[in-house]
Amino acid sequence: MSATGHVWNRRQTNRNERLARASGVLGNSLEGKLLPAARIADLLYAVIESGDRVCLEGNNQKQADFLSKALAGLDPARVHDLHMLFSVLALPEHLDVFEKGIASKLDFSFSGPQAGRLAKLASAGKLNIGAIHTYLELFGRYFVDLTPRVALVAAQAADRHGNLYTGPNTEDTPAIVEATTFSSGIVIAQVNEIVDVLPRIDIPADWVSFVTKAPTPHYIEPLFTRDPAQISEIQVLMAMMAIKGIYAEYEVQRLNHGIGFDTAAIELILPTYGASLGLRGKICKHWALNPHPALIPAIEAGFVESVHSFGSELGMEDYIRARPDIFFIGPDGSMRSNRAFSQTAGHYACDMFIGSTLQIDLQGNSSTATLGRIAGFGGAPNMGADARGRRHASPAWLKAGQQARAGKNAIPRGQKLVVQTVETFREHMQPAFVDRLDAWLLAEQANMPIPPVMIYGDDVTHILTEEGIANLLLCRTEEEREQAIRGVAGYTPVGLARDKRMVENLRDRGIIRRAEDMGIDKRLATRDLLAAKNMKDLVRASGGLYNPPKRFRNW
Amino acid sequence: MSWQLLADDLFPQGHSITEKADFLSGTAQVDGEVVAIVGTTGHTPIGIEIALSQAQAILQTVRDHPGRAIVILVDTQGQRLRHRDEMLGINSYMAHLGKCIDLARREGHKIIGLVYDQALSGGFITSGLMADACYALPNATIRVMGLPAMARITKVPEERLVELAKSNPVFAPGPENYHRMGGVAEIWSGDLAARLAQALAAADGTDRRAAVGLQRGGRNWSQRVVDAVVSGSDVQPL
Amino acid sequence: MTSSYLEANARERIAQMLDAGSFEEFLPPSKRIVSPHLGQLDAPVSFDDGVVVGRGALNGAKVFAAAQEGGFMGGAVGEVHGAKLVGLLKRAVQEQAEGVILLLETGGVRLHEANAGLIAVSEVMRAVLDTRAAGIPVIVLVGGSNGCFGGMGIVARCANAIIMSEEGRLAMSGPEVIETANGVEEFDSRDRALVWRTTGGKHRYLLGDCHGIVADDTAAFREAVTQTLQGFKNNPTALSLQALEAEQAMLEQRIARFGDVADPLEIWQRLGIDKPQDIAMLEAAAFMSLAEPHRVKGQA
Amino acid sequence: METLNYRFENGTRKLSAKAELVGVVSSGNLEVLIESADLQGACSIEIKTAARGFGAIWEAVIGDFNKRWQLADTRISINDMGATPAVVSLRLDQAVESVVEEK
Repeated sequence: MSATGHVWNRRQTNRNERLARASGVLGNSLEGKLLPAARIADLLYAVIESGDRVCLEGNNQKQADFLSKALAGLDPARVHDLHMLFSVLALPEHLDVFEKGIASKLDFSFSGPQAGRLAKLASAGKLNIGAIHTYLELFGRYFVDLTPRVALVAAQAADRHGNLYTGPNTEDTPAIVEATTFSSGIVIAQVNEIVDVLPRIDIPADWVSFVTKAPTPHYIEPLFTRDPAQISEIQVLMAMMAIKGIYAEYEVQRLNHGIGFDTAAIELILPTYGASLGLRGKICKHWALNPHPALIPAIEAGFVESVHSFGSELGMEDYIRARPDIFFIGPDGSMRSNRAFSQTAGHYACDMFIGSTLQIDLQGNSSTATLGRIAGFGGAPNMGADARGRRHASPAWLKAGQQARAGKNAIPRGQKLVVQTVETFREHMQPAFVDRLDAWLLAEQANMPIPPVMIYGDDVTHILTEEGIANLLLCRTEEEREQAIRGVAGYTPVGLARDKRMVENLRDRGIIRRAEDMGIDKRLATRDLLAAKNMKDLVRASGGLYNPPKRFRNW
Repeated sequence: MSWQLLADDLFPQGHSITEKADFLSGTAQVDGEVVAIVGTTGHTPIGIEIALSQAQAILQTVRDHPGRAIVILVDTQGQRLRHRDEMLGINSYMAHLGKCIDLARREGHKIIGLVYDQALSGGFITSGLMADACYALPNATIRVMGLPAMARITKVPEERLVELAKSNPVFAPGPENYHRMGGVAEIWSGDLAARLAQALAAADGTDRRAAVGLQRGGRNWSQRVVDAVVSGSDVQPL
Repeated sequence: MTSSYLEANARERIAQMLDAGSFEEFLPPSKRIVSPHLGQLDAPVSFDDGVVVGRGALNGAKVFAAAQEGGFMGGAVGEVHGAKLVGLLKRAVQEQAEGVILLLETGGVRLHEANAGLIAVSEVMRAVLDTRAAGIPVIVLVGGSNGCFGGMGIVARCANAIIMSEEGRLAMSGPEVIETANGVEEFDSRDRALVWRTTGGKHRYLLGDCHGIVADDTAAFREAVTQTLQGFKNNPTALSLQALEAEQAMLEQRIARFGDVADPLEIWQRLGIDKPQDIAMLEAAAFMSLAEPHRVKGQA
Repeated sequence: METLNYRFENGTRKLSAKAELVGVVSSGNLEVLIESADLQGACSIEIKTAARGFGAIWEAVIGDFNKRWQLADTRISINDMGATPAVVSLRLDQAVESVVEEK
């Protein structure tokens, strides 16, 4: 006890009480930190207190699915009002805890697969959303004001001491465990197997409180696998414009790609179209990227020098292992990913982000929010935002900065290239360009303080559609910016309402560029340009090392 | 309806049909002649075994009893929907049955099909529909898919389908629709034995279903399109 | 233009299969012989009703050919579509073609005109056998992304020979239909590896239901068709009691040998293939030579 | 289904005599049948589309198409299954390129 009489170790004491309850209840069935899966509910009752902040590890890839089910199976009379923290709210059980009254508050980053149900539960008053974050923002808050009391995480394997091996899908585990352990919290890990000797240690045992072997291996979602067979000739044309009109123009060497087919098309024509323009060694050398199978041909063609990953991708394990110069590999030979570091790399160390979206407004704000779905952000806003804290220069960064600042009385500074690539209409003739984002309505509907914008218009530097590229860096007035956007918005109502004279003027000034302005022959935009046209071609390109998940095969 | 009752009506001069695991085979007397009987019962799904049993019976008739007429009795819920059947190539078993019937026809056997209960899609295609002519009893069920299921898949409201089915026989279940389209030669009632005898007398090896469909107004395009392709001319107006 | 058979559409396939410029289409799109039934159900029509039929040359030989368009209603057979196939086969007989080539890609009967489709498929079946009886070989090609299913899977097996790519599938009921009827445990339609080893070209070849596997390449298909047609020169094409008894024996033996097997991999193992799991990744030529000593050889 | 008709007079470019079909009536796609026809120098376009209510967009797409090519005595017939304007424009151009006479 200190001189002032203040107690300074309440959290430690509380942690010890929880651990004592656990050992009391579990007794002999606890072997060190290992407990049988059948006793998981007893453990959770012992170490979780009502009102706790509980971080449940849901990632883009691996899921602590056994612990999710266990938590959702608790009696709300005994455990309630939990405040749940998720990077990715992916499984039905993640929402069951709210529906059953076990949890009541939610902070998260991304909820793609559960977006519809989340919106329903929110409007039914079953949960309060604190905020929707980006990954880095949420991780940051784990160390400030959203520190978990209990973390439920997943790993590939543990040894008998409780050391964890995450395998290539390390993802968010280090960030979550570090925040929890070093604030006197409790960390429970589900693992696929208990072994005598781990291939490597990703999380040391003294950061882990309990380990259990789940009855079935944790679920992994192959989120970044795009079957080249589904890429359209329009997407090939847009990929050609991206490479010739942006990558080559700015000599983009360090970059991040979004998840969609548009960017997969770019990856797949690097070895064909990109090479024909003499761009090998000049563009696309360093990546912050999940190991996209679609990148294999570009890696094999010698375009790529390094890839650091947020998480791994199912089926890429052997290929990654055989390309240790490209990927970040542990001494054991398997990859280590880390979402926090890769997001940092994407934000500060990359010169370009290119990704797709669902809606863009006249200011260039883009959003994936649609009515009745609260989908969150994930990592795109961190990648797709100028890093105002960046201080190192590169040709691409400098050129973008010069274009933005030319003619203004401003000190020299660079800017990140943030490219939105969209077809003017999505499926079912939904226009990608709108006067007002659905995000506004969603904000009203779900009582959000601000509309959920994925990438703010003032961060967007280029908009690429099948009609051409609008370079917003070169626009000098709000009006020019709006007409530049309309000028690539095709036959959407926004595009049809363009001022034709002004758009032609923007084209003369190179602010809007059509395929023909870039010297691109549209007739060459066929699927024949794709270095791999189907999944099997990707396997071939990998020398048989890539092993796609069953659902992506047609052999 | 039970095949035994049917057989009594159909073959008053006697028969020796036996049932083994829903497979029917044997002989019967029609107008003093012996005819071979092959068929199925119990709404059985047509899997690889029963397709092969039927084929075997037909081949045996061709080999051992040249010229003997064959009557195929149809009652099936359709092809068997199992992974094992697909793995072993159920389409080959079905095709084999169809080819055996076709061989019999070319070897001079008259072949009559009779849908006495159910005939659903794939189970029907290589049996009754491969005969010289196929007949049906008035209460028989013939269809590819029921209207509720069709409404779900085509997203056309069921009421609309019911309405359309009144004038167009092309998708709705029922022997009358197949009759109008030429797929069923006649719907039998009354003295079944006499009907069968007439059918056997009339049977020949020419596929006239498209022409009959045109004649009856239930399938107006098929024959005209065939003729146009064969003759290299335009499709003739109705 | 793409060389991939899978990616080409029906018109491109038929153009690349035959001697350049030799194809003459019967009832071409400009005749607008569309389905009279689809409009009634507010469904779109196609000017060729999803099948291209006509006459052309293959290395100078007079052949008749049809190609189903898998993109239009899954290549399904309706009244007009079926009648075009029947007409083609009849005309091939009338003009004494040297062969008929059917490029099939279809889910079977078109639901919107199901009764007409069902009858039409049986008419096509009989017309195929009439063509064979007239001494004209009928060759079926299967290599489109929709495979060859339903009644047309039966029609395919009424032809003299079937040539497939490993991407091609030949079966009766689609995996989704089986899963819907009998559950995901019966057939997991999302397990595409299982779908392909159950219905795909390689399995069909090993079992004796298909007569050649080629790479997914229109030139490879053309070459295989050329060779197959050569093989039928001066050889019988019609059904015979002897051939059907041999097929009966083959199909009986198939059940006896493999009737208790749950997964095609086990069938391949029983056929004497050492590492059946490696079959999936083999390219066409390597697969053909590995399969040769083990496969069942069928013909009827 | 919805049917739309357009006609542009006084075209300048004629087709070679044959008819061509490009594209396929599949989801998000369309077929374009292009034929020469005696239309007193006009180009007529008939569209049957499964996506109702997009007449204004079709009009703009077809208008731009006409400006690009200025076809004379040409009959174009389209069966559409919800193709986007980008795909429509691409198919129309492919159709013309397959039959247009060299200048």
